[in-house]
Order: sequence, then C-alpha cells, then structure tokens
Amino acid sequence: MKLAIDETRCKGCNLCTKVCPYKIFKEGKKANRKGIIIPELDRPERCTNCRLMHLYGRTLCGVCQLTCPDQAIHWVEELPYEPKKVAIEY
Amino acid sequence: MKLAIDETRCKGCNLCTKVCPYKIFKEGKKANRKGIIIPELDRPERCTNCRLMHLYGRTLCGVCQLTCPDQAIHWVEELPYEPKKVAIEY
Amino acid sequence: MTRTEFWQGNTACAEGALAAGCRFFGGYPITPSTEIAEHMAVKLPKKNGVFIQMEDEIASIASVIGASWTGARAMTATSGPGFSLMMENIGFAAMTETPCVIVNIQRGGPSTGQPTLGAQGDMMQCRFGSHGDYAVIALCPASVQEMYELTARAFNLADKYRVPVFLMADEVVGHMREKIIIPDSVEQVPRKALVKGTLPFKPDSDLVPGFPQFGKGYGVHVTGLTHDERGYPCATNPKLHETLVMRLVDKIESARHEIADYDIINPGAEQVFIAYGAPVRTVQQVMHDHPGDNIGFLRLRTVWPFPEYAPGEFKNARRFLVPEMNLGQIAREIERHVRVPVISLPKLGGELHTPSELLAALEAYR
Amino acid sequence: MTRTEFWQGNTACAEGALAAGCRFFGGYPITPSTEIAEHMAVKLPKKNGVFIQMEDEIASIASVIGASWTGARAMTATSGPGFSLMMENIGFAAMTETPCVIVNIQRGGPSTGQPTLGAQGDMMQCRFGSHGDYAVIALCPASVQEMYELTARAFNLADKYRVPVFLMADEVVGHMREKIIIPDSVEQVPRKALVKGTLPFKPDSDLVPGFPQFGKGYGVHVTGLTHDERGYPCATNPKLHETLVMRLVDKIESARHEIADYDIINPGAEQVFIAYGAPVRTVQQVMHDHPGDNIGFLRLRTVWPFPEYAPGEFKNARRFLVPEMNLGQIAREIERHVRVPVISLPKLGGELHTPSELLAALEAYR
Amino acid sequence: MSYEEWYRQDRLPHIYCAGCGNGTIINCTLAALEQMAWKKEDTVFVSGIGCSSRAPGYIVTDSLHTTHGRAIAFATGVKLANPDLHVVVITGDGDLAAIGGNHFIHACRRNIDLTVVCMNNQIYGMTGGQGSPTTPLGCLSTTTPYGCVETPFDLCDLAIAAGANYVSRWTSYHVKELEKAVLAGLQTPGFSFIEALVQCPTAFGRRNKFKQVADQVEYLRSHSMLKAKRDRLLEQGEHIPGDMFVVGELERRNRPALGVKR
Amino acid sequence: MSYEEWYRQDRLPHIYCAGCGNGTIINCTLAALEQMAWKKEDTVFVSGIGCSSRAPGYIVTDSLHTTHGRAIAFATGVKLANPDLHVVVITGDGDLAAIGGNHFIHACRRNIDLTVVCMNNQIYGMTGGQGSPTTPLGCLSTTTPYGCVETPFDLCDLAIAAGANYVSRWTSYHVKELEKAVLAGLQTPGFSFIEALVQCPTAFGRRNKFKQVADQVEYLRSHSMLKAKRDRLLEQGEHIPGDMFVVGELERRNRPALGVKR
Amino acid sequence: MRHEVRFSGFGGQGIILSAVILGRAAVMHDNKFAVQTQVYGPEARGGASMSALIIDDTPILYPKVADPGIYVIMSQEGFEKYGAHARTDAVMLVDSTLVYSRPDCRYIEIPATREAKETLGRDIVANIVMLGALVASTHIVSEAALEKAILDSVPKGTEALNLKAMKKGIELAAGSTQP
Amino acid sequence: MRHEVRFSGFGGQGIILSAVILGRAAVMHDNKFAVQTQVYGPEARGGASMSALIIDDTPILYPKVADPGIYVIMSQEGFEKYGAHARTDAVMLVDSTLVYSRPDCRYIEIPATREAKETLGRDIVANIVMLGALVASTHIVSEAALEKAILDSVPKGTEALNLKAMKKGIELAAGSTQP
Ligand SMILES: Cc1ncc(C[n+]2csc(CCOP(=O)(O)OP(=O)(O)O)c2C)c(N)n1
Ligand SMILES: Cc1ncc(C[n+]2csc(CCOP(=O)(O)OP(=O)(O)O)c2C)c(N)n1
Ligand code: SF4
Ligand code: SF4
Ligand code: SF4
Ligand code: SF4
Ligand code: SF4
Ligand code: SF4
Ligand SMILES: [Mg+2]
Ligand SMILES: [Mg+2]
Repeated sequence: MKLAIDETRCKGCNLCTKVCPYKIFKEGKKANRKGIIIPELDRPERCTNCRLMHLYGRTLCGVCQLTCPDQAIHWVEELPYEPKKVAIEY
Repeated sequence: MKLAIDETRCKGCNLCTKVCPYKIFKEGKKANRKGIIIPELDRPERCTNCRLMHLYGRTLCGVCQLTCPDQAIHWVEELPYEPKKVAIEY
Repeated sequence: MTRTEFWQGNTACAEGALAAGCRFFGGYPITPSTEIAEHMAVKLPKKNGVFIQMEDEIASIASVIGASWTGARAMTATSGPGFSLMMENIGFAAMTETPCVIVNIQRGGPSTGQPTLGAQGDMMQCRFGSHGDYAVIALCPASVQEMYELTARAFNLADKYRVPVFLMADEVVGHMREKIIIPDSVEQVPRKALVKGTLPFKPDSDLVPGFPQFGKGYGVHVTGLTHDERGYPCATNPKLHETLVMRLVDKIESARHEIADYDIINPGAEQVFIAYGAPVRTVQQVMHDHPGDNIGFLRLRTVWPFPEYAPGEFKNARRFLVPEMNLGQIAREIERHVRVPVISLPKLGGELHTPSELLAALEAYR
Repeated sequence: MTRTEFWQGNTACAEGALAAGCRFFGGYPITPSTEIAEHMAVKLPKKNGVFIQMEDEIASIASVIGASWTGARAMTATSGPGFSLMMENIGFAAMTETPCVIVNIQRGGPSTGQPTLGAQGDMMQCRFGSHGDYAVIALCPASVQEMYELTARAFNLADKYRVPVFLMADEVVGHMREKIIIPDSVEQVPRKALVKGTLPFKPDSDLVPGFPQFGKGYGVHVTGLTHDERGYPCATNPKLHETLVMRLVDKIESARHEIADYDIINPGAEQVFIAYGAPVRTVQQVMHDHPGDNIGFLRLRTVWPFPEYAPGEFKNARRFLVPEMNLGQIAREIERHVRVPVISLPKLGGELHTPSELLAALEAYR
Repeated sequence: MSYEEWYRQDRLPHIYCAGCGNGTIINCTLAALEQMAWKKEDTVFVSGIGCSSRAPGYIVTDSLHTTHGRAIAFATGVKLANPDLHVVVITGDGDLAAIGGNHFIHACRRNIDLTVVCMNNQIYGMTGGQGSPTTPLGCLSTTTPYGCVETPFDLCDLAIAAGANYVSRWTSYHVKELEKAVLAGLQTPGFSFIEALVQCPTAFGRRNKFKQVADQVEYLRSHSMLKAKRDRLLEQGEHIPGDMFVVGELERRNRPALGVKR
Repeated sequence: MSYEEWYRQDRLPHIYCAGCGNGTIINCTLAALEQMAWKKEDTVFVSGIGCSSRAPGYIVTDSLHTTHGRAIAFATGVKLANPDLHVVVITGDGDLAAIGGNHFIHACRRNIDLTVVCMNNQIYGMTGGQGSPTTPLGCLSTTTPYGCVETPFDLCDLAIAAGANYVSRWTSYHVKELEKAVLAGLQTPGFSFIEALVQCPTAFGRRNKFKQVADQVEYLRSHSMLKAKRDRLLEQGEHIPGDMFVVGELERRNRPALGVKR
Repeated sequence: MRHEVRFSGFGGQGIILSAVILGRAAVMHDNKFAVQTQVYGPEARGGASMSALIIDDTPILYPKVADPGIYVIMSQEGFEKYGAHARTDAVMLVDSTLVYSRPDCRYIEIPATREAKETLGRDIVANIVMLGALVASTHIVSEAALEKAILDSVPKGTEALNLKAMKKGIELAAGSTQP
Repeated sequence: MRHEVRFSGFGGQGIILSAVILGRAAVMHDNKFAVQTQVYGPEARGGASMSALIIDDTPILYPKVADPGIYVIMSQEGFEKYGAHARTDAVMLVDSTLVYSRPDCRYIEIPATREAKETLGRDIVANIVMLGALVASTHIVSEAALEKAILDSVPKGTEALNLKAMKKGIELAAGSTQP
C-alpha cells in the first residue's frame, strides 16, 4: 500500500503534519498552480498503514486520513504488492 | 376590619374553604342568578386579619385572599373601628 | 355504498385526508383549526399513521415535509398566526417540490385579531407570503361536504404537481356542522416515481420530475438552495436559477385549466358575483331567493392558480361583485383580468355577508 | 457641512439609521444584509444605543417592537428567509401600531435560493406576507445615497404613521460601494405623544393615535387581539374589529400622497418604464444613452402604498414597461390601475437587467 | 391589602374559569411586587398568548400582550432599550416551553434582567386542552387521547442548564412561598425564573380524574417535595417516586447579566 | 478505507476553507457509520444551513439540506414517518443552538431516535464570523467587536437537561474518540447528541489570535479535560479553570424514545 | 320549511350538544338537512354559551341564524344576551328553574333543571329534558329521530337516564303553561 | 470618461480591498465618481475572487461591469475565470509571479508577489504593488489620490510598507514589458 496526497483536494492546511506519530508529513515548500503548498511525504513506507494494512486486512492508525479535512489522504494499491523493509523509529 | 366576598367576582371554586386555618369559609348552598354558589362565612371575626390587621398595620395570614383566584376576598373597614372579642380556636 | 353524517367542517377535513391516504400529521394547536389535529390524534394511530404535535408551526410544516420525502401523504392544519410562521418552510417545500397539504382555517387578522371568528384574510398571503417567486395551489371549500372532497383533492394535486397545496377554508365552514355524504372511497392519484438512473430534478414533459423517495436507493440530495437537475447546489449560476424558478411557476400556471375548479352560473347575466369559501353560501341564498337569469355567479373552488379566463365567460357582464371576508384580496386579482368594474364587497369582523347585504349591493350598482 | 464618503450601501443604511436617531438594533445575521448588523454592532455602543444579536429573526423583530414601546427608534435588517420568519410579528406591529423599521436586502428566492445575489422577489410579501388585512409602507432605494436617505425617512414615516416601514433594498444596492454625500444632519420628526387622559387607541384626525410610551405612566395595555380604544381585547366584537382594521389600512392609504415619493420623467412619452430599486439604474442608463422625449420613466421610491395615480400622469402612454428582478410582482399592481398594456420585464438569477436588454424590449414593443 | 391596587379593577372579573389557578399566581406576583419599592409606571408586564398570558391585561402597569411564545423576546427589547424599567414576564407552559422554548433558554443564557413567572398547568388551556411539553407521561389531553408518551420537560432544570441566575418552583397551593420566590426573583439581577404549577380544572383536571378543583390543588400539595428533602433522599440513595416534583429554590448564582439597571 | 465510499466523490473537494475542521468531523461520522451494518439506502442525512450543514451534500445517501435551524424538525418527520430509516443530523452551533434551539431541546425531550452531530466552531462561519450562542466570553467576532459579553451555552448540559439519551463531546483533535462517540450515538435508541468542537480558521481563528490552523487545534486539545478528571477535581474541591471544557461521554440513559425502528 | 332554533345557557349545561343532537336527529334519522353553528371565543367562557341550528327539507344555503323562530333558553344570562330580543312571533322554551325573565313572544316554561335534579337525580340531563320538550311542542324533528340521535350522542352507560330525561321533557311540554 | 476595471485573484490577496482603495482614491481625492462591486458567494471561497470598479467624471448609472477595459489579475485561476476572455483592446496587468497564461489583449507583467515578498518582505502587499503599477500605467486616478486612499485604508502601522509597495508598483510599471 502506498500513502498518497490527492493534489486536487489538498488545501495545504498542514494538519497532517501535526498528527502523524511518525512525522511522515512535512510542510511543503512550493505553491502549486492554485497557490496551494502541498505537504511532502517523508519516507511514507514507515506508516503503519503502509506496512500492515494488508497483513491485518483493515485500516491501522489512519489518524492522518481521519483528520485530513479535505479527504486528500489515501492509500493506493501498489501492484505487485511487496512489503518494504523499513527501520521503524519509535 | 370585616372579611367580605365580592359576589360580582366570586366564581364559587371553593378554594377558600380549603385554605383557611380557621375554616371560616364554608361551601355555600344556593346558586345566585348567574348559577354560582358563593361560599358562606362562618364567624369571620375569628380571622387573624379581621382581628389584628389594624393592630399590626399590615396583612396577617391573608392566605385566602392570596389563594382566591378571582380577587373576590377583601377586608373592608368597619367604622367606627371596634375590635371584637372572639374565642380563638387553635 | 355512501354514508350520511352530520359532521363539523374540521372533522370532514380530517376524514377527507384520511380517506385520501394521509398517514402523517404534524401540527400545533390553534383556534379555529384545532379540531383537525385532535381528530387526527384519535384516528391516525388506528390507521398505522403518525400524529405528532410539534413544538410550533415551523416545526410542524418541517416535519410534514420530512415525512413527505419518505413517500407519506402528509399534512398540517393551522390558522393565521401559525400560517405566518410557516412561510419560510412553505417556500422550501415549493423550491424542493415537496408534495404536502396545508390547511388554513382562516380567522380574523391581522395578528392575534379575532381567534374565534371567520375571515378570508390570508388569501394573498398563501400566494405571496414566502420570499421569492413561486407558485402554489389553493382550494376554498364552502361546505362541510367540500371540506372533505377538496381536502382529498388537495393530496392528489400535491402529488401530481409536487407542490404545497393549501386548503384555504375559514372558521365559518370549519366550525359548522352539516349533512355530508361520505363516498365509499376516494380517488388516490399516486405520486409519480423517479425513473432510476435519470436525474432527480430533471422534469418530464409535464414540467414535474419523478419523485425520488427516500429509502429507495436514489441517493438524492434535496436542498432549498438553487440546484441543478442533479439536485446539487449552484447558487451563483443565474441561468440555472432562472430555469428552475420559471419551471416551478410554469408547472402550475401551465396546468391552470386542469387545476381550476369553478362553476359558471347564468353566463348571460350582467351582474356577476364572484365568490369562494363561506360567502358562496350567501350568494347561493340570494340566487335561490331571486331566481332568473339576471344574476350571474362565478363560484370558485380553486383560487390559485387563479382561473383568469373564467370571468371572461360572462360575456355580458357589466360588473363583477366580489363578496369577501377581507378587504378585497381576490378582487385585486380579478381587476387584472377584466375590463369592466370590479366591485369589492369586503366584510370584516367575523360575520358572513348576509343575503340582504348582497341584495343591497346588487341594487346599489344596478 | 456635508461630507463625501465612498461607502457600501449597507453601511449607508446603518449610518442613515444612526443619523435618524436609531438607538436599538435587534438582528440576526443573514447574507446579504449582515454588514448592517455588523456596522451597528460597532457603532451603537458608542452612541449609547443597544445592539443585540438575537437567537433568530422572530426574536429580532420582537425585540425591536419591545424597544419601540420604550420610545426608542428601533430597527432590524434581514433578507428573504429571515423576512419570512418575521411575518407573524410584523402583523403584530401593524395591529399594535408600533413604529419600527425593517430592512430587507433582497436576495434570490424562493427558499435559500441564491444567498449572495440580488433580487426583488419579496415585494408582494412585504405587503401581504402576514395574515389578515393591514397596510404598511415600503421604500426602495436605488443608490448608496438613497440607502442613507430612505432609511432615515423610514424612521420618520414609521413614527408619524405608527406603522412598520420597510426598506426593500436589494443585494445589488446593498453591496455596491459608491460616492455618497452625507448631510450635516437629518430631519427627525418626533413621535406624537399621547395626550394624558385620552384613550390610548383613539385616533386623532390623521387616524393615528398619540403614542403612550412605556414608563411614562400611561398604564397602557398593548395587545395583538382586536382591541377597543382603551386598548382592551374585544375579540368577538365584529364592529370594533372592522373599525380597527379599516383604520389601520386607511391611515396609510389616505396618506398615499404624502408618503408617495416618485419622479415623473418625460410625461409625454408613449413608452414608459416603471422601476424601483436596482433596475432604476439600468433605466437611467438607457435614458442617458438615448436622450429625447420618447422614453418616459416613472421612478418609484415608495412602492407601498402604491401611488396608483402616478402612472396616469403619463397621458400619452401606450404601454408601461416594468423591469423587475422578480416575476412581475409590481407589474401586477400596475395592471390594476392602467388601461394600456403593462409589459412585465422580469429577470431572475441575480443579475441586473442590462441596458441592451431594456433597449431590446423597447424595440420589441415599439 | 395594597397589592390589590395593581389590578385594573375595571377589567375584573377576569375570563378565567372558576377555580383556575392563574388568578392565585397573579395575586402572589403582585403581592411580591408590592414589596419592592417600585413605581407602577416603572414596571412593565409582558406576556405571550394563552390563558396565563392574559394576566397582564388585568394589571394596571404598562403591559404588552404579544404573540404566542415570544413574550421573552419582546421583553428583551423593552428591558435592553430601557434598563430603568422593571420587566416581568407572565407565561404558560405552552407559551414558554413549546413554541417559546428557544427564547426561554437564550434569555437564561444571556441572563437578561427579567423575572419570568410561568403558570404551568401542564396543558394548553386557551385552546381547549391539548398536550403541552410539561404534560406528564400517561396523562390525557385532546391530542394525547391514548395517554402522553413524551417525557415532559423539567422547566427548572432547563433554566439552570441554560444559565439563569435564579430558579425556583412552587405551586398554587404554596401561596406564601411563591410570593417569596417571586420577590427573590425580582431582587436578583439577571434572569429569574419562577415556575408555578397550577390547576386547570377545565382543560386538565376534567380529563385527568380531578373531580373538584380542590382535588387537583391537593395533588399539587401532596406531590411536591422540598428540595432539601429531595437532596437528602438522593444522598441516602433512596428512591424518589416518579410522580413527585421538587419545589423550592433550585438555583441562585451570579453569572454576568444583561440589561441590569445602571 | 471504506468510509470513503460514503462520500459523493463527484462533489469533492468541498467548499470548506483550508484547514476547516468540518471535513474532519465528516470523516469521523462516516467512519462510525461504516461500522454499523446499515445500507446506504436506509440512511438519511439531514442538515440546516451553515458551513457545517453543507456536509450532507457530500454524502452519497439521501440527504435533506433544509432551512436554517430546522434540521431536527425535518428529521423528526423523516424518522417518524419511516422508522426503518437511520437518520443522522449534521448541524452547527448557530444552526442547532441559535435559531434551532427549540427543536433541539424538544427532540431531546421526545427522545426521537436521531443521531445529531454538531460541528461547534463557536461562530457563524457561513455568514462570515458573527458571534454564536457558543462564542466564549470575551472572544471577538464581527458582532461582538468589543468582546462577547454573553455567557455561552454548554450544549451538552442543555441536551442532558432536556432529556437526551446519549450525550458526548469531543473535538476535531480527538478523531478516534469522536468516531467511537458517533458510533455509540448511532447504536443508542433515542436521541443521541455528539458535540464536536472544531477550528474555523477563517471566521474564528483569524480574529482570535490563532495564527495557524494547527494553533487552534492545539488549543482544543490542551483545553479539553476528560470527564473523569473533571469529576475527580470537582470531588476534591479543586478549581477548574474557566476556559477548560469537558470531553467524553456525558450521558447515557434509557428514557422512553420515539421513532425507534420497530 | 326552514326552521331556525337558538339554544343558550351557561357552560357545562350541554347547550352545544343539544343543537348537535337535534341536528343529527334531522339529518341522520329524519333525512332532512341541518346546519349547526355556535359562538366560540374565550369571552364565552363562564359567560353565556350559544348554539344555533337550522333544519330544512332542502339543502341549506345561507348557514347563519340571525332572528330565529324558536329559542331554548337555559340561563338568565343566556336570556339577556341571546333571548331578550326575540321577535314576537317566535316561541321560546325557558328552563324556568334558572331563567327569571320572560320574553315578549310566546314561551313555554319547563322546569328542566329542577326536574333533572329532583326527578332524575342528575342536573346534567336538563338539556335533554329541554330537547324533549322542544320536540314535543314544535315537532321540528320526529320523536323517534330525537331518541336515536340521543342514543348516538350520549356517553355509554347513560342511555337510559337520557331517554328518561327526554320523556320527562315531552311530558312537561304537554302539561306546560303556554300563555 | 467611464473606466471599468476588473480585479481577480485568490482569497487573502486583498483583491476587494484593491478595488475599494482605487474607488476611494477616485471619489474622495480626485472628486470623481466610482462604483465598486464584487462577487460574493460561498462558492467563491477558496476559488477565485473578483471585484470590479467603474470610475467616471459624471454620476454612474448602470453599476455593473460586463466587459471591462482594464484588468488586474493576480492568480492563474483568476485569469482563467475572469481574465481569459478579455476583449482585445483591453489592457491587463498580470502578477507574473502567479499567473502563467497571457491574454490576447495588451498586458503588463508585474512580478508583484515576488517583489512584495523579496523586496518588501511581506507578500501581503502584492496587491498594493499592483495598484501602483495600475495607476502608473493607466492614470485612471492620480498618484496623489491613490497614496491618500492607501493611507486611509490600510491598518495602522503598515502605512510606510504600503507606500513603499505602491512606489514599487509604479517603478515596475515603468520598466515593464508591454508587448
Ligand atoms: C403562533 C400561534 N400558534 C398557536 C396559537 C394558539 N394558541 C393560543 S394559546 C395556546 C396554548 C397556550 O398554552 P399555555 O401557554 O400553556 O397557556 P394556558 O392557556 O395553558 O395558560 C395556543 C397553542 C397561537 N395563538 N399562535
Ligand atoms: C432564517 C435564516 N436566517 C439566517 C440565515 C443566514 N445564515 C446562514 S448560515 C448561518 C449561521 C450558521 O452558523 P453555524 O450553524 O454555526 O454554521 P457554520 O457556518 O459555523 O458551520 C446564518 C445565520 C439563513 N440562511 N436563514
Ligand atoms: S491534512 Fe489534508 S488538506 Fe491538510 S495539508 Fe494534509 S493532505 Fe493537505
Ligand atoms: S496512518 Fe498514521 S502512521 Fe500512517 S501516515 Fe497516517 S498518521 Fe502517520
Ligand atoms: S376562593 Fe374566591 S372565587 Fe373561590 S369560592 Fe372562595 S371567594 Fe369565591
Ligand atoms: S386571612 Fe387567613 S384566617 Fe383570615 S379568613 Fe383568610 S385564610 Fe382565614
Ligand atoms: S382553561 Fe384552564 S387555564 Fe384556561 S382559564 Fe380555564 S382553568 Fe384556567
Ligand atoms: S468559514 Fe469557517 S466553518 Fe466555514 S468553511 Fe471556512 S473555516 Fe470552515
Ligand atoms: Mg398551559
Ligand atoms: Mg458555527
């Protein structure tokens, strides 16, 4: 699974940058055409959901998605599915 | 002071007959022209107000008057004022 | 097999509604309409329907509109002050094309006025009382029999045109008891359902879209904002607004002939009465007492949309006399459509015009 | 010494009210009127006045009526949905002869409609929106300058006739900013006080009774029920009801000439525009761009009571063209008073008529 | 007794039915008012629509008999526009808590300096006996012909939750206590709410097995429980029967208020 | 995550400002709904007017976007006429508690089987930032330019006093807790009220010293106090600062309800 | 033939019910037409109550009663307010227990309240006594119709009492002073 | 002479304020007439905002702007919605930092946002930079009037910054590419 921000929806509020326990979202730098600065993802593979959603068959954590007021955060299927090895930071 | 029921106002609800500690009001018997049965007074001189209003210069008890929903109960001045002697029943 | 009863007008209204399949009543008591609610409170639970006394008239009409979206035939009944409070949500019903029946047993206004006496002072209000342009249907019964029949018809019209329909009765008719013949059954024109897969606010050729009942999987969005044919808000689009509002008005105005219900009596007469509601009875008495062809009568059961061509059927009319229990509200409308004098015969104060008053008016203008 | 400003119409309305001595504003926010409340919230406390945001529009107009009985010049401002909610208490104000000013910055209806766009869809509602028969005064500004001046006049009319007065503006005028010349001071016609010892609802020869302000020892009873000249309820007395309601209407209708405010431009013209509010500006543009005597213009600042004799001043008129941002509401009224065709030029959707649209209409009917 | 002077003598007798408790509540209200050193001309009564709301028509002060449910909103305008006036609202359970519920809770919240006396007869009297938001569960009315199934409001709880500075409840039986409660209400800055349970023989009693007026008054007496007793029972974990209601002073506090005389 | 299916994808992005908390509350509501085994076609959303009330327009079920303040009254009709439908009301502080206050308390009293989610941003967002009945004392808005002087409502206290069966409060920070609270509300027969405090950067935050969206969310987090803690502090007689608000489940009971699925 | 009847008395006497019963008798059992109206209004409370009935063989058009030919008056206040101005060719049934005045028209004295209380034991049925007397003396509906209408209208369990009251009224009318 | 100006950009850029300042300049300080209008509506939120101004020497009658001669465009979305269809004889000032497209009419590129941020340190004054450039290149109001209007309108303490921004705009207009 791959974490993604939908640029057509994100309004750049940066709330996602505050709520992720892994600090995966970072404030972006450059405005897009609409003048919106979309956050950047910092090693999204670290996200619990990215790693374990398939394993447990349900959404884990998901706080960024629940919080995102603009329904801009999703996980998309990566095919073929290959669990990535990441160093987990606690 | 003399206790009186104003017949133009009394609607015969008989609430006064329930509230007076001295049971001075008694249910009446005969309907008047409007079909209303006005309570009768049983030795009204026993009423605290009748006896003591002048002495204390204010309304005493007065529960019947406060209760009477039709503003039908009053004390009228008796001139010349003569305190009456009554046997008080406790 | 019909049945005879000796009923109060308000009872007949409630029974007419029940016969027409009304299964939801949301209301708030107010003289002189209360008996309708009270009758519904007794009867609806026995018919698996819902009676609810809401906290006020705003909530009453809101609950009726909500109930209507579940497919139920729904109504409320009120009088002047409550009617005034319903105005905002009546506009919502018009805008969202929600079928519903609103009974107004008119009493003397303005304000609290004469709570227990009859009037016809809300006739313009029922047409123009909510903000913005819209159209509605208003029926006026003149007898207990008509309280029954027109209430039932109101439901059919509401469902057919998806519009709030008003039974604009008055205290005189609402409170009097008289003979009524109850029919065996009452026609129920079903609400046209939306064809699945089509847009919920796209009209058919009759300008009325099919009804996307809640709970049937339409996933419809209903809003009082200006909306497109999907039902979605588009409140800054002038074109869509114009199209929508014009259609809301046109669907009623263009069906004027079908909705209109009136009698033409003595079309050759020169002096013509036009009346609706209780004053009809006085005109009928005058005509009965003075038979012949010299008095004409346009007797309206539908007042809105106004059958504007009907006065024209009195080809020889030299004047129209309009007895109303108000200051000439429908006389104003008639003035727009005729070329001869319109004589308003207003009567305020709660009493019906007497036959001699109308005779005097006939004399005065002859 | 006058002063020039570049103000929004809504600001000018609020400032006009303050200049006229308004000291109480009770309101509830609604687009596109909110700036009036917001301006009052800033300014009134500095002038020892009271601004209160009530819980809804029903409470707003109620608080205004209450405040008025203490002698304060009081107002509220709203738009369609809020206006609809005020209807019951507007009737109360009419019935109790309470002076008050109600501003309606009209937006697109019905229902929530087009909250941010202009319309004139509430013109009939302001006359007929409450139940029963009554009369009111309605003024229509067409510029920021008039937002100021007519608001101030509204207070004088309200006090003089003891009647609710409506400033029926629209979003176009309410929201635009333009040049305005602020006069040094504004005339304030004081409310006529009741002569002590006379009956509180007994009219003077102008049909208006003196005002028995609360707190001055009149011990007046004010009720929305039909009342006698003492102010006491007499809701089952037909005669008293008729007398009262007729007087409420007559005091306004009989002062029509004094209340009416309009301009007659090119009275000899054959084609005559009649307009009020924002469309006035388009007519003015057309007349400016096409000078000469062939286009007449009856430009109304008072719409209710309708100056019914004014169209007659166009002796050669062959038709009246009535551009309105509604479906011809005032055109209906005009039809009652003229013998030549009345061409309604309705425009819905929030946009003002363009000069070329009006020119096209002139051409089409020439 | 001098509170009689507060009546418009020319309008008595009033229209209330024989035995209607409303007249009693007016007596108590005026008796309390008489104890304030207020001039009649500085006092204003405001009401809505209902039997109860007819009361101001019988009182000599300036009085405003408004529309159904809106008394408090009108009174808010009167009071804020002239805080020197003492404004008393008389209302009924329908007027206050059905159609007028919103104005009620907002005035409590704002703590407008009004004294509101509610004659709660648990029914719509004026319109002939429909259920009200205070009609007890199971009671009969013309719109609850099978018994009321909606839980009634506790008006005092509502007033307290909404923020009123002074709240108490008594009944038409408790004339002296009620007079004192109204007096306390008049004295308290901010919103004061006094609920008076009253008998309505015509529209309530008749349908709910009270044959005589006195029976309903007796019911009110015997089913009221003093707050202190209620608190004690609660503390001891004892059961309080569902048909008892608390009487007494239920709230007195000093939240910020609006419209208090300067 | 499958609650995404409850959105009308063709209407996203919604009209809310960047950082507006309303979107978060919709997420939580739909996430809770997804856990009920309800069909979309059996679920109806109803709302009034306001930014918050725009929410149903973004949800795929049947939805009724009504008039300002009246959502609950409309919803009452929907629910009573067809108790098989699950009816959720989304509302704002102005819609629910200003103009709609009366319908709110009456629905609580009747315990109509609705779930009401109130997005309380303590301001009128849609109309550009006027004070609402929940605007805290001293806060700035366009109609309280000198600071709000009216004590705000505690909406949950009101709901409890009025009779609601289920009441809880959380904030847009507490997404998981809020989801659970909505779930509990959906499961409880009778009236369920869930208040969600949300940031409104445009109309509230901007005027009240919250420079960034996150600052206001942080404020909500740091000023919320769990009910258990509040109770403990109260018990210990400790002072609770005036700017703290309680979060958690505040009421759960089983009074008679109306409109419960048969 | 159009007959107009006016009933008046005080609240609680069943004045309105009387008119309704009479109307039912005419419509449901005599196959006639009838319109019943009444005075509503809070002011009526406690004061005099009034109800009117029109009976006719053909449909009734104008439904109001202004100057009736028949009166049933059951209280002094009712007489003063609604009976005193009866036209001289009218006929008035007065409950002589409660009405002290007498009209200028023909009148029939029926001691209905006294009889109801003393003979029948319940003063509440005085109105039915009056109805019996009315029908006996005017025949505006048949006695059979009245009997059926009473049975339709009165509370369960009181049928016998009410029929007795009706009979009593018929009897009293027969023996009444009819100056 | 009637001049019609349309401003567009996104929320927060001060598009409406720009029109108001220009209107004030014309009315209060140049003794002209002006009418300012704008697009309201929830839908405008987040999207493109727009405001229009008419300036004239005589009173302005028809107050709406349909097809303006002058544009001030400060965002790409604003361009697409409100600028793309400019008539060919119009003139358009574009904030070249944020607007990528160019119209068919004459246009003037002003890197207002970049300059505001980089030279003046606050991108919030980009609109004032545009105003300066507008006045310099069209002279629809005098520079003195604009200066006074800016001083009336901006928050206390920001006067100097705003005047600098205006000057910067005038400067940029002078040196701008005007194809
Ligand atoms: C808007 C409106 N709705 C309804 C009514 C009818 N109405 C008059 S009084 C009343 C109920 C009054 O109940 P309450 O306040 O309890 O007074 P009570 O008569 O019981 O003292 C109603 C519903 C009205 N006058 N106005
Ligand atoms: C009857 C009526 N009055 C006023 C309005 C204007 N109005 C629309 S939304 C709103 C306030 C909404 O506040 P809230 O419910 O808190 O929603 P928010 O926008 O803050 O989410 C108001 C006053 C209206 N639409 N209808
Ligand atoms: S929370 Fe959502 S809208 Fe906000 S910045 Fe993150 S992805 Fe964008
Ligand atoms: S799901 Fe949790 S861990 Fe994964 S990105 Fe979102 S907040 Fe971070
Ligand atoms: S309480 Fe008053 S009205 Fe009732 S019986 Fe006694 S005196 Fe008469
Ligand atoms: S004042 Fe007291 S003692 Fe005297 S009669 Fe009345 S109740 Fe009895
Ligand atoms: S109906 Fe009830 S409340 Fe009204 S006056 Fe009669 S007893 Fe009193
Ligand atoms: S104004 Fe406030 S509540 Fe409305 S969308 Fe913007 S941030 Fe949200
Ligand atoms: Mg009551
Ligand atoms: Mg809000």
